[in-house]
Amino acid sequence: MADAVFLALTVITIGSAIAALELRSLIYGSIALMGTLGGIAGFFFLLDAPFVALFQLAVYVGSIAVLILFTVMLVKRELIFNKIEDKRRKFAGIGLMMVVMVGLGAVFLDSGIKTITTDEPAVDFRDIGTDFVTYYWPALILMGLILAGSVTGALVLAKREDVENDQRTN
Amino acid sequence: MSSDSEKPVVEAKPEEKPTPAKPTAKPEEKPVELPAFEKGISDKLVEKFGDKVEVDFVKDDRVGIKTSKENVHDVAQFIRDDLHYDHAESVTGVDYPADNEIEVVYHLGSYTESSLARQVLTLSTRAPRESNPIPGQDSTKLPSLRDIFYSVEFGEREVFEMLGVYFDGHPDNRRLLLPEDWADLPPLRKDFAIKGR
Amino acid sequence: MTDIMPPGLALKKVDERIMTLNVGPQHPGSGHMRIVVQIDGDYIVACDPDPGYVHRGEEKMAEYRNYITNVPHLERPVIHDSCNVLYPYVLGAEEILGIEVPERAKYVRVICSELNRCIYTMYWLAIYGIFLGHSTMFMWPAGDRELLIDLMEKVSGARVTHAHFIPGGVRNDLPANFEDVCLRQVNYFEKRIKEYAAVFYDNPILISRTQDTGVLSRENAIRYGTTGSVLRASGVDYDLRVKAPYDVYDELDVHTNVMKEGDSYARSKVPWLDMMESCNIIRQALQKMPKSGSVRTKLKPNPKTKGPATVYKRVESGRGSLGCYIVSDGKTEPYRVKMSVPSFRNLLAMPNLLIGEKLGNMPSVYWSLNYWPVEADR
Amino acid sequence: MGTATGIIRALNSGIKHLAIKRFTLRYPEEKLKFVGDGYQFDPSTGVGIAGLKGRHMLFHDHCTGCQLCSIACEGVAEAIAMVKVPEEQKQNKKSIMPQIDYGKCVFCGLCVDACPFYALYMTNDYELSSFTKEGLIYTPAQLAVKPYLTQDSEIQITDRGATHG
Amino acid sequence: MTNELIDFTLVSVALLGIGIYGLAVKRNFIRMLFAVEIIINAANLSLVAFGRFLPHSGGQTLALFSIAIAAAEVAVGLSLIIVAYRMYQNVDIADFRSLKG
Amino acid sequence: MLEITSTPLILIAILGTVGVILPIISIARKEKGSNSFYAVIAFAALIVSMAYVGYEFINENVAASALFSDDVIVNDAFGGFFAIAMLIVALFTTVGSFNYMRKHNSPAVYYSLILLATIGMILVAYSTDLVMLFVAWELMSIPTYILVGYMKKNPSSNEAALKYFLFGALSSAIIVYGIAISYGLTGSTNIGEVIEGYSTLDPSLLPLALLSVGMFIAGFGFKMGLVPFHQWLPDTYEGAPSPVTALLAAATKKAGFAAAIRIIVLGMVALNLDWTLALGIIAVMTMTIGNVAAIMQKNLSRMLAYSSIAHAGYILIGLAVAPYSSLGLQGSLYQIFNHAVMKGAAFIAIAGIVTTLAVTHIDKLKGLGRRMPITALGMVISLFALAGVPPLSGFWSKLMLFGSALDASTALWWAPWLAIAGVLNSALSLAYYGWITRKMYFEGETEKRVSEPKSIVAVMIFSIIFLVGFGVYPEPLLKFVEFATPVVSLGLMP
Amino acid sequence: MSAIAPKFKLSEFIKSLLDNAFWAVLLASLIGLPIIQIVLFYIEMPVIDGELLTPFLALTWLADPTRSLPILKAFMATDMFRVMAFPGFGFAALIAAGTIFIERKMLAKLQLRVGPFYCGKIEGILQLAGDGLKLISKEIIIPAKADKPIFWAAPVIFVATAAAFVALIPVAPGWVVADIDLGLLGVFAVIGFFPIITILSAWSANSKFPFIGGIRALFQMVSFEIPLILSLLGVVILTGTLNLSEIAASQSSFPWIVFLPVGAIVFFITMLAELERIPFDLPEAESEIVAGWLTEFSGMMYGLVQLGTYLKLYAFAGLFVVLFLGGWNGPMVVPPFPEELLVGVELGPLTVGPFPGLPLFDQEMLNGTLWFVLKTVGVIFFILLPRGVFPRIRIDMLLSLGWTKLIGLAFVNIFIALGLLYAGVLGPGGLQ
Amino acid sequence: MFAFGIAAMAPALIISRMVSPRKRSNPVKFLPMECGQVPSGEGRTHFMMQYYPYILMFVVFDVMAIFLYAWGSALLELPKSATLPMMGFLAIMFGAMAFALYQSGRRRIW
Repeated sequence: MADAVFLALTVITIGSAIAALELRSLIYGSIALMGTLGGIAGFFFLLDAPFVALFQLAVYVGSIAVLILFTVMLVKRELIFNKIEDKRRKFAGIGLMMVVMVGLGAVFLDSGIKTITTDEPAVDFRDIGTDFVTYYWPALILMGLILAGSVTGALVLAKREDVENDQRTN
Repeated sequence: MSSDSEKPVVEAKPEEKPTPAKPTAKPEEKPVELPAFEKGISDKLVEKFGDKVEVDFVKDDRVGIKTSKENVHDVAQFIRDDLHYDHAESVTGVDYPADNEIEVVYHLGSYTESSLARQVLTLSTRAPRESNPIPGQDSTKLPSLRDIFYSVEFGEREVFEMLGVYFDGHPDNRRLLLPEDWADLPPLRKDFAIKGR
Repeated sequence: MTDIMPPGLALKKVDERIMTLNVGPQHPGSGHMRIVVQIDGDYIVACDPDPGYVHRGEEKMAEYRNYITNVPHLERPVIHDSCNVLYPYVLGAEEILGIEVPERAKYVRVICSELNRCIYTMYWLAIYGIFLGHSTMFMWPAGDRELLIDLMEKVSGARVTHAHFIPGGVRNDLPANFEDVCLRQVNYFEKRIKEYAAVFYDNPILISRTQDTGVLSRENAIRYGTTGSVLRASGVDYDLRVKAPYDVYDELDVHTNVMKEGDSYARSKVPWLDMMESCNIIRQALQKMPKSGSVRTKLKPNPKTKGPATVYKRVESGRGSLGCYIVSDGKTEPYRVKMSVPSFRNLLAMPNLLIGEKLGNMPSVYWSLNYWPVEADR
Repeated sequence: MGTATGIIRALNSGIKHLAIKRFTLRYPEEKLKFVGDGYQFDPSTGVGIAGLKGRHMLFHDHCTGCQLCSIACEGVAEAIAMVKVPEEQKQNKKSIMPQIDYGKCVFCGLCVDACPFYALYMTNDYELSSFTKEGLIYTPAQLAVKPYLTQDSEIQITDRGATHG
Repeated sequence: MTNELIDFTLVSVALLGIGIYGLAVKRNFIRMLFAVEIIINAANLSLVAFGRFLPHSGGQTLALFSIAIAAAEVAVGLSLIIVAYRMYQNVDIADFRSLKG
Repeated sequence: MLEITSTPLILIAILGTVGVILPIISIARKEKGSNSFYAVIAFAALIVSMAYVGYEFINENVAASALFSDDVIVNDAFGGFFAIAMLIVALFTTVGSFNYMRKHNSPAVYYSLILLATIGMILVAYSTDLVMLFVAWELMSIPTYILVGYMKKNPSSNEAALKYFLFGALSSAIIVYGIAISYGLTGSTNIGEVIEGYSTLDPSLLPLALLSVGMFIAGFGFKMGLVPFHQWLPDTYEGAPSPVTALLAAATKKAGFAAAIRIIVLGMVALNLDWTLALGIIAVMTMTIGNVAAIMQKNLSRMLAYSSIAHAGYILIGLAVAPYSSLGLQGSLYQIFNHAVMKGAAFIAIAGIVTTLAVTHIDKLKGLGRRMPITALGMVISLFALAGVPPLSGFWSKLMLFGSALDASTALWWAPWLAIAGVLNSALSLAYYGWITRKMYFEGETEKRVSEPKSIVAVMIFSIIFLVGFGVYPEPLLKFVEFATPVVSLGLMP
Repeated sequence: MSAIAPKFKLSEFIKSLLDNAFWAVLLASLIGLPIIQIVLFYIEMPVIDGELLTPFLALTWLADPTRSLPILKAFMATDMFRVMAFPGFGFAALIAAGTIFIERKMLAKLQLRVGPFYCGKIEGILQLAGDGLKLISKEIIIPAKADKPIFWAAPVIFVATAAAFVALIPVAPGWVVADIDLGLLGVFAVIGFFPIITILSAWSANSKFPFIGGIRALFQMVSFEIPLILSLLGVVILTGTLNLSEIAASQSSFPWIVFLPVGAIVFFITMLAELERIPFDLPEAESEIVAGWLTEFSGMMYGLVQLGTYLKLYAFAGLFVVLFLGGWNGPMVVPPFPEELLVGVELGPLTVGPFPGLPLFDQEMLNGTLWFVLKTVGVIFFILLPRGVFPRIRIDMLLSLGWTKLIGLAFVNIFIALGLLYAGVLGPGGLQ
Repeated sequence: MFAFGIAAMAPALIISRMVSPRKRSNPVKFLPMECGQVPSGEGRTHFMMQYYPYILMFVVFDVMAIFLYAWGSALLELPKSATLPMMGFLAIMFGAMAFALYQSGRRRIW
């Protein structure tokens, strides 16, 4: 059963990843990106990491995708559908992709992890919480600093400063 | 007023007709005891402007002033600044095809002066009337009082569309009530007739 | 002709952030008018009211009818306030026709006028409630309004378009036992509207939502020539019933409600206070009214005038001072009738108040101006 | 904590109203009772008599065909037309009587005021709806019929609120 | 677990390839952001997959950190896009030509 | 368990607190506060942190280098060394921004972001766990994305930020991938355990291990500006505000080297044979391409950007030969320290020039030596130090680097070529440095002197003293570097 | 009689009915029957009374009521039943329908009017069915230039997401569709989908008012998600689990609202906002933006969105009950199953039974369901009540309320929970 | 359940589509809602920039909130000292939140 689910997830994930990049409309691209992210969450479920999976759903799909959608909607309609690319670059890109995929795939397939399976029980999600505040706690503090820095910086970036001479003065 | 049998005469000599019409229209031979306060107001105006203004009537709580279109701006200025009338209650246009004129009447009131709270000052002025009006292009024009009484803004717009009087100096002389595709005469003119009446 | 008209409702050029929104005429929150608002995000940067969707040319029609048959027409602009909207015309016509009004008729007029003021204000309040998303405040006033409509129906025989005032008095006398019924229902009505405080006027959400929105300063209120509750909410103590009493208002003790703030909340609260004041006036009038006597001077169906005259009469309606300017040329029909309606006067404040407001404040500011589109269009 | 008390007051008021009687008039089942028999006019004193301005009632034996009602209506709604009636009345030489189009009538009652012969008055009948425009036109014969009405509901004010009892 | 580690890693590699393709080909900034997100997700997938097969909780922890950091990054990146959009009315990076390079 | 008084934690506490509180202070002051107020606070925080680091060194509370602990961070001399270097650059940036950011609206956030980025860079050097390293890496990156795009009305700043952001995000994604693989192979994220894991690696997994090395090189290489990954760098350096460029060039790049030394050189020493050659090739390519491209530039920032690419190549020599020559890492660290000061000073000088004269084109620098004598002098000194002209500090580090390459020639047949390439490139670089000098001092008419910003002058004087002083008397710095240099153990070599 | 239905012809009506019937029969025979056969052959049948259930046996048993009970019971043990009927979709839809009726009648009572009255004789109880029929028979109008795939899919996905939310709510011990270990996080993940659906459907309509409404809905839901998440942390701290069933079970002695009233209040307010109910119904503020993001929906699409909304309402109310009001816990009021039914009942001369398979539901389950429904209805009452007494709030006030006051209170709640835990009042060694 | 929701609701739409009348005669009927006016301008350009900071903050603080769950669910098994790092984390986030709320409160700059 897991294999069927795995295959379905693979198709969804990779297909929607390609769609995210190739669909003409950026909105559909964003939706496809959500599909990719959701597919990854499905993989996390298969990997017995429900906490990460739900975190992925809540954070990636629930908030990052919303932010991306919102920004995409900001963009003018004609730009959403606009697509500038030349053929040569595209073929080069496909070549690069093939090289990466085949090369890395060959490396992975050649190496010893091909045979690795496990029967051990999965990690309890509470261990993650424990790790957070015991072993990794300086990283948690730094994480806080990252979030703080990014939100303050992003706000300062996004705000307008030319508003005083705008039409709002009546 | 006069009957409408003289219409061709009106067309012939529009200049002379109005000037004799005005004194005849308002006889003031009966000096019944006029209310004192209202008389004071009209006296102040006459004192300031002399024969540029003409006192139409003086009744309880009502003073009527007539003036020509050249002076209406100054008179309104005086009324606002020295007589302390601070707002216009309405702007009315009345069409007088017989005189070939359109009268515009401003009813002015005051909120700030408590003694004037009962009073309404009627300031009227007249603009020449054209039988085939092209609003904004013909000579049916009056100076706008919007810079003196802000509250006349919509009233003047209404008079503009309903009677075709263009107000010079009005910032926003657009239609207000009529539909955008209205292509008939201004409807409150007397020669715009309701069907069947 | 249209092509050489100054540009119609062409809007100014706007930049990309700004969206033009047609609020109305088919909009739950517009009434019979269109407000073209330009919004920048959540802020209104320009506002252009476009009335006229219910313009019927009442003034033009009045030029074709005699002084009596104008009565059913000229009460139409505000059918909820039909006595008050007819009142100045009737006063003016009486002066032109030279008729005296019996004393009892004046009291009946005052009672009808105050009842109509409450009826109108309740309707207004109901709409205000639904504009703010308060459905209960729609249903309660709409229901309690029935109490007064019932009274008016007993008096005049019609629920809304009473056609009750007529040059020379009122059409008919009060029905028997009316005083008791009126007193009972008005007392209950006053008790009811006092209950609105808990869910509406003292509701913290409503207060925080309407306070400090659409603030109309005292100077601007005078400058824009606003009237009625809008004016009184901005701190100007001006009520024609007190300042320039007509009929028998000078014999009654009328108290004017004035608030200083000039915001939407004050504008919405003043009519509510006025309703309580109306209840007082009705009780006084019922007490002082002559118990019997004629209510109507006899008049021909097509009366003759005394001669050319101009009359300008004002009364205090549910929305403010309502004037009627009648030019008579001596014929049986008026030469020109002009109604100076409070809604039209208050409309001028709207674009000035809405600029800079949030889009969410638009309904509350708009409706707090006591604007009645049908009346403004006439 | 003005906000909290205000919110609690509002909720309390709302819950209290769950116990108050409904004000609704269930219209087809119950109908409002009106004052008197309808609006009438006394031409001798020139004052009307209070009553509902509903559908008209025409007294054929009083109507003289003088057209005063029609003239009065001309300025208002043009709802009244004078039509020929087959019957012969001695006071009505021309045998014309008013026919009223309720599609146009505004129920102002000025026609009643205009009638000097006590021939017209208005009844309490207000249920005039019809599927056709023709059904709204009432001939003199129809106007002569006195409507049968059962209207008995009145506003009652009790401790638990007002109702249409 | 019926699936083997290699399956997940291959999916991850495929996603990595797609992401690199997107970065190389697309010139729309938002699309490039999509590509980067896809790469980050590929990395997370391989992290969790490795973590599952060890088994060890460190992989999931790092994946959590990585997702959180991606959130912060996206917030910053989209702010930058908004600034750029205000300036150029465009999101196409090929049209940003103020720097020669 | 980690001691609460260990240096990195104290640094986090000081800088992080100030960094978080600065914006809040700006709220309290209704954002009316001037630029300098916040700059002074940030300056004080940096000085205090530096004093604390120095105090720990003097008290010898610092462990010997490259101690891999059981915790995510370790208080060792290697980290301390980098902390001092980063703090110096951060001080340069803070002081240099004094005038540069004067007209900007939100100075508080600017300085707060500089402090946060500084924490990130320092913690990269201190961390002994891949997770911690990654988080610190991001803490370094994300504020710098914002800082680069901070001049919102300047299109080039924004464009620079967009490019930097894309490549930065890509690099962090690749780093995560590398971490994933190495974590999968070794079963842990702690670098100490990673070393053990690699030394006992199943041979069948070796390709994967190399893949992870490649991923790391690529990931860190993006930040270091190594050659195949350097496209973003000139654009970003040109577009970014000059003080931020100083921070980028002198500090974040060094943080990349710190991470590379921790992970690649020390962590994956067991795989040394496979990555040294790669690093060597990249080093030669980087310095050659950097220098050649720099010659062709007309824009001062851009030229220095390419020069900084070239310097990444020099530093990489030390890393490439590190397993075989103890001088290698020493030289790298020495060069890193010098380069931090030199590049920092050079970019701050540019910031001074931009704020006063608003030019960056080289042709317009004519007569700068007379118009802004101190800035020009500082600039020239740092440029010559960059080139490695003898009496200056840069000379010794380069000498050590090339020496290490020669030293390793017994084990690596290609190592001397590195030294030769380095010397040739230094000569090449002297050409364009000399050209700038000529423009500044020997061309142009007599221009009047303009007033130089005092903050810039302070930085210049400090850097002149530093470069000349340690050039003449390099002994203390050498000792410090020697103390800080981790020892690469070759015991696990096959 | 043109007034009623302009061009109504009985023959055409019958013809259309026949057409539909024909298509239904055709589809059933072409698709339905093969599906039934495939299902019968390939799905494993339960073993009942030692006999493998075959279609034939099942059909024979249907004729015997005593033997059909085991089939029913077996069916009730399947996932299909859970998803479709009891804790899942059917149950939720039933409660949603009840909610709509209660809302209308209660609001009418509060506003001194009657409410739905004529449809269904008794106080208009069939009004909802009438509305549903009306909606299903109305034309679906899709605006020109709308993004049709998204526009069509949005209502369906909205309902489906709401259904997914319903699936996480435990109704009685063991009676939950998806009993995942991290149920609470699952709730957050599901909630996160609603803003996306909203904004996408609003965008796809290509109209101004829906777009403004959609953006408002996005801001509102997104802003209140954080206080919502934070307000529930107190419960998680005290119980140490994210499984909703375990959380419900942990409140056997007293509900958490006793200790965490602040969190409960915050959660209640955020719930109102997430549900877009008055006073937080800004996305549908009809006096400002016509009907918000629902403006362009017509016919059954609108009906689906409403269904989804009420499913969501039920789910949130259920979540509140599970987290703060003790879920299914309550005194045992359901009488025990009459024993004599198990052995057979003597009805005068003849003996009926014994009925194998009885009881269908055990006593705990019935009791739990009863209490759960009672509490849920109570919560729904309090969700509906503000509609009668509050006006609509404004978007900036809403956002600042969510971001300042509610988040602050949520943190207060967290610290209360921590304090209770560390003071030893609750947690290990404490009361529970 | 999600799938069942889709499976159950799609037929409702299909049935509705089959039952309901369809008249395509009037192009005005298919115009987007614009209060009776002919639509002008683009329907999708509106962008409430004033509240953008909230959505930006959401992305960041959502992460914070769910991080707290990782800690809160394991809290019963943790030593009391383990709360301190979380408090440090929260303190940093509070600082950022204060700044962000202040910025988002100043509507005029968005």
